[in-house]
Amino acid sequence: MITSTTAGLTLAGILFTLGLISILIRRNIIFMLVSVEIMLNAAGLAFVVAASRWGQPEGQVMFMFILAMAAAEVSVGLALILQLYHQLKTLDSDEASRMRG
Amino acid sequence: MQWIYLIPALPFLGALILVLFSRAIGKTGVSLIGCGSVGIAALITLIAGGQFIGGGWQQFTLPLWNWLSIGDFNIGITLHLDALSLAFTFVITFVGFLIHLYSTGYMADDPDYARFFACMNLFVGSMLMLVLADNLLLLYLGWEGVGLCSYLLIGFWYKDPANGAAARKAFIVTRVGDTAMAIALFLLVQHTGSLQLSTILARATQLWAQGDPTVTLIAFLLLGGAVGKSAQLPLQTWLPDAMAGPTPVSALIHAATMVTAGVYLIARTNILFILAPAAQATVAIVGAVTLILAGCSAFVQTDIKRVLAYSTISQIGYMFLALGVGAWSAAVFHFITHAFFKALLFMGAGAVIVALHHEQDMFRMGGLRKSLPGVFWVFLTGAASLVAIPFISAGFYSKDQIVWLAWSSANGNIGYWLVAIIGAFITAMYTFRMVFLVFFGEEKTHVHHPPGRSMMIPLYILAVCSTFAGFIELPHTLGHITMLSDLLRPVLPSVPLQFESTGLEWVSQGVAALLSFLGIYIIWRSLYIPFPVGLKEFWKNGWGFDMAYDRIFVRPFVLLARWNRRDMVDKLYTGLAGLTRSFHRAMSATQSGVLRWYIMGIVMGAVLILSVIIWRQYVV
Amino acid sequence: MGPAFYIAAAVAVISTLMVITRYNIMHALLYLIVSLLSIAVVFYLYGAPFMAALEVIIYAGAIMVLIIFFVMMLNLGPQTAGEERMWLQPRIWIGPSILCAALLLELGYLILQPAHATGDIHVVDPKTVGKTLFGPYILAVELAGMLLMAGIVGAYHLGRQKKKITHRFLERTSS
Amino acid sequence: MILFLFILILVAGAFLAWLSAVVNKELPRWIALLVLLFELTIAAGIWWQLDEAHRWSSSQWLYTFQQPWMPRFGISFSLAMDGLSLLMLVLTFFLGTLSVLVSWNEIKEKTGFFHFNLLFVLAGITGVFLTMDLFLFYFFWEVMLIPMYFLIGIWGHGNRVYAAFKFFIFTQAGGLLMLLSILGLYFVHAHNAGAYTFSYFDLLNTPMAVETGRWLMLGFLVAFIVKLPAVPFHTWLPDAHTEAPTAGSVVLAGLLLKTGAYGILRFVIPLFPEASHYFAPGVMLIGAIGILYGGKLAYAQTDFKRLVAYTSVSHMGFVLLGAFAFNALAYQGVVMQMITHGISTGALFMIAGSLYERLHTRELGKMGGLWPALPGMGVVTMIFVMASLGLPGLGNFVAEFLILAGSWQAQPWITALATVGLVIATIYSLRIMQKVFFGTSMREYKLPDLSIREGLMLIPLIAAIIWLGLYPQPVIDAVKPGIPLSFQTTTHHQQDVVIHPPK
Repeated sequence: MITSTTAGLTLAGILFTLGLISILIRRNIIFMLVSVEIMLNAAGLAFVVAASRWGQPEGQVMFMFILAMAAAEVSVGLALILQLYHQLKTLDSDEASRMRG
Repeated sequence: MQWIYLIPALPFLGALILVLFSRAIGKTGVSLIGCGSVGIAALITLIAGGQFIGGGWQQFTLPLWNWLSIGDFNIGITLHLDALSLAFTFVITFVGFLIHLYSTGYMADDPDYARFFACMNLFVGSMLMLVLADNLLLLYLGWEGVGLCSYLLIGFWYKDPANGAAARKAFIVTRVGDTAMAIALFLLVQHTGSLQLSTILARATQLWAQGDPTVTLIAFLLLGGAVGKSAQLPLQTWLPDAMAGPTPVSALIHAATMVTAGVYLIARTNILFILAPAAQATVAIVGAVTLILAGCSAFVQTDIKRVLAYSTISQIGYMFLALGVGAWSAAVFHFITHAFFKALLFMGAGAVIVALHHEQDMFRMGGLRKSLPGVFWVFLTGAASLVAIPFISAGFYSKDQIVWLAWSSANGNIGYWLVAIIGAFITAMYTFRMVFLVFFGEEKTHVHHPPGRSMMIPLYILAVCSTFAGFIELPHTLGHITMLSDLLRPVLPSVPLQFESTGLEWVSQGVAALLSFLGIYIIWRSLYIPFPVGLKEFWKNGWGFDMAYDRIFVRPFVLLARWNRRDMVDKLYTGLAGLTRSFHRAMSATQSGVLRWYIMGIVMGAVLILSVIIWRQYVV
Repeated sequence: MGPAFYIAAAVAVISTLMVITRYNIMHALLYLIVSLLSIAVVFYLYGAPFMAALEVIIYAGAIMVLIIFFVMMLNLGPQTAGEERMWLQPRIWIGPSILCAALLLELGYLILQPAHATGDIHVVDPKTVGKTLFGPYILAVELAGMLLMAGIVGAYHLGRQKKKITHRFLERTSS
Repeated sequence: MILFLFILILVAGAFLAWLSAVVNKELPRWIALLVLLFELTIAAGIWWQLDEAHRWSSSQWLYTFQQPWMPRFGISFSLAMDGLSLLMLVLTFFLGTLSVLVSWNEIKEKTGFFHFNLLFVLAGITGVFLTMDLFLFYFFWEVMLIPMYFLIGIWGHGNRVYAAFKFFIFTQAGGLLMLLSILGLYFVHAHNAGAYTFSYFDLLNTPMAVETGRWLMLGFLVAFIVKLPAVPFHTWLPDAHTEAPTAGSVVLAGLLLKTGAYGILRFVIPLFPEASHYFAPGVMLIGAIGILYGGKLAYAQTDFKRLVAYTSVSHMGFVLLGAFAFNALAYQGVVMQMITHGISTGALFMIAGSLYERLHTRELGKMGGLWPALPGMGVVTMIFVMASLGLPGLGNFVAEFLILAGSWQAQPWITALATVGLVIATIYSLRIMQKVFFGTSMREYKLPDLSIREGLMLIPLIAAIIWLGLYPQPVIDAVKPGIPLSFQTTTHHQQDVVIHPPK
């Protein structure tokens, strides 16, 4: 059952899960951003594996879009973190929460 | 005869004028209209009665207008005059007029003079409607109308909450009986398709055999209405409390007229009761039991008006006994004489009460024979009639007819006779206990203002009536005059007798008279009969009926009402709203702003969805 | 799959594990670069050399460097690592880890269904990718361009150091 | 066309009243009063000439009006009037006129918007009573809801917003169930008869499965029962009545509740005869329970308006009892009850409003001994209290008697239960008199007795209630042609009045 496709997808799944765990357990915003990067990368991996499974270019195209998005996201995200850090003097995401349900 | 509609219309008109223009016409005007309307009605009744009897009419029906007409169900505002309603109309207007006249003196100082006469006039009008009604629905209108007036007049002095309570009690208790009567009306509509008395009575004999369950049920329900209005067992409790009203009210409503409406109802629907022997026997038993119970209670009262109230219950018990044994005209006869002498007694008591500045306790009276001789003599006449002193009192003739027929009629038996005789004995005791307490002995309270002329004239007239009214119907043993029963024959069937014996009738009358005298003698010897105190208290409180009803009905109802004031059903909806709100709170609690919880939610959702997919696609 | 894949995969997983367990953010970022590089190898093995190159250049090269510079700019010292250590208690991470493990299990179960049995690797050369990208997906490319533009503008706007921009509400709480 | 004008004039009057407030704050009152008096005159005029109208109109319908509205869906602007609708219209305009009068001094703010809402509610009610298209019916049903919500929510007393919401949610929930049923009926009819139509006349004899009919009927029934209201859906009523301004209470008690009763008579029973018969005993039982439960709760209340509100629950139980007895007596009784209850309860609410104006309280515990100060109002109150306990000679008695006599023939035991309600009615009604007018007063009141305006309001009501009690025949005759044929099953013998000649 372990074919190249399933192996690649499994790897993507593992990486994705690891990213997920990280984002769940971290309070530092930078770490959360990094975790998002891990997860995005894992998703990209899944696309690439799928592209190679079908021999179609769409998967890789999608990876490129993810890449572009990740770049934009990181730049905006880092700017936001910078602001946050300037205002709160901390990187704790829970500190940033002003909502009380 | 076409203008008999004026008989009820005049009092109604009087009431309307008194309500609307009482300020404009002044006190004299109020007296004039209040008494005048009833007086003219009495006059018209006399003329109409003369024409009716002289013209040999059996009945006269006057349709005024159509009340309800739905398909085949027609009810008109229609007046119906026959011998029975004529007798009642006469008593109502005549005694009513005298009591109105008396009231002008009795109520002279009351600030609500006009309201009093308005209610009294309304009462007379409703009562006349009751007895002149051609159908049961119109009768019911009068029936409830008199109930309303009774309520208004018992609670006339509204400032005291006790009076209000007594008034409400009277209305509500009679209303319980009325409800039974209403159901009887529904049954009659269902089975005969009509409420017109002549139609019902004509159709009843075709529809039902003797003892048919339906007609028995109807008769029982009508009896329920009758016992409510006539203060018979088990709905008698309201009448003693009703004495909270002004004395003329007690005389008119709670002695002479309204409380006998039950008698009228049963006499009017006699055919139904004849068809239902069980119900008729119950009427007799109710009457018999009531007359003894009320007599005992009357014996131990201290309030003069309460004595008379229990006495009234007891006397109506006699009438019910008469109805129960089928002595229809005897009941009507006793109604007439009772109306005279009991109104007389009440108004005499009222004169005493006013003279003593609203003192009602008999033990604080005494020795009034000298200071109020006129009142004493008329009161004595009334008492004699109530006790049925032989030959010279009207009560003798009417009561002894009942006593005798309780035994000799086809439905009667010696047991009824015994009860009636014992009742006569008790009557003598309590009546003369009252007379002796009030008029003999030492004077305990000083007389303030002796009654004026307007109060005394009606008393004299009634004294004459309660002496001589008995001569319209004399027993076999004494001349055998049957004016009243002849008049009533077309309406009320004559009594079927199980035996006829002049000798035994003599014995019956003799025993009754002897027992009466014996009772007077005993009470003359000693005013205090050594009964156990507990028994006296028990009797005084009306055999515990009030307490029992209070425990069984009133308190649970009030408790239930108080307990559920906020309406439990609403809890259902507020509960639903509360549930929604708490759900909403739970949901908004998740909107906490803690980012990781949101992600956690996403993950949980993902796990859940994937589980479902796996479950649906691969496992099952 | 050949051993190259397994080695690369193992490196990727281990280095990612290291990323998520490090207290020091610099270390974590360096491990992440390792992870990204190993994934670039995996890309290559899956017949996507161009993607592998992009992974190295853009991800490991540009994005990571950006973050590293950022961290350096903020000058996060040892106290940040200490905070991390304090925050990363087992009672914090054990629940999410179990949950994510469950998710992984389910994913794995779905991936390993027999329906996916065929597994040859088809090489898709960059030319095809380029043709597709500027063929049917031209609109998406434009959109991606706009997204990047927005990113640049946004980053510039947000990252600008204004004189006194503290919100009065925050000011009060901090003082 | 005249039917359309009834609604149009009200709507136009509503907008005019709103706009005229800009000119003068008193102007809206006069506009509303004139509009309603005009409509009342027309409606009463039609009633007056009813015999003539019936002569040249062979069916039960006096007037009809039909315009296609959305023909694609089978929706038309279809109005029709028979005796029942006519009586309801007369009642609507009568009580509407009085509710303008009653708020003459009470409403001082936003008079324009108030009268706009009042007239709009009345327009909605008029529409409900006239419309013969189920879609249009639902439309008007909702139209009367929203202005009422404003009337309670803006001009009400203390807890008004809560009351307004409760009122809105209850009736809206019921209304949505009715909408479901209307749509259900629409599609069932389309399926079985092949035509998409909302027309009442077309839907009348829709063939449908027994089960379907029962479910659809329940949807209608719930909406009407909530509005009526019957136990256990009555809890919105006390709150709404208590918090509403006097005019709002009058319109609510006098008219809005009647739309529920009207709906049952007009839609539930004719549309679903089989289901109605099937559910009749249960519904009658609910009615009887409502009579007793409402009465008991009325007795327990300490707030005058709340007490009167619960008496409405009790009295509307009679409507439910009578409507499902399926005979002419009960049907006539139900119509009578609708009218007389509107009059008597409306009057009691007006009295409560007048007392509130004088004493600034509705608590019965704070009243007492008012008779010397307010004898005129005492007499008036006495009359309506007696009406509410069903004293013969007043309209309510005729209604209750007919209902009970009719329902006795259908369900004796349930009717016997309901008859006990007469005793409870006595208990709570007398309590009103005792608590308000009798007893001793806590302080010496120097209060003005009935003003001319109040006299103008109350005297017509007294006249009406006595007239209906002694000569209800015009009402009965007006309703008669509309009674379903299956109801007229009284098979009793003809009777005649005989004047016996002298011997």
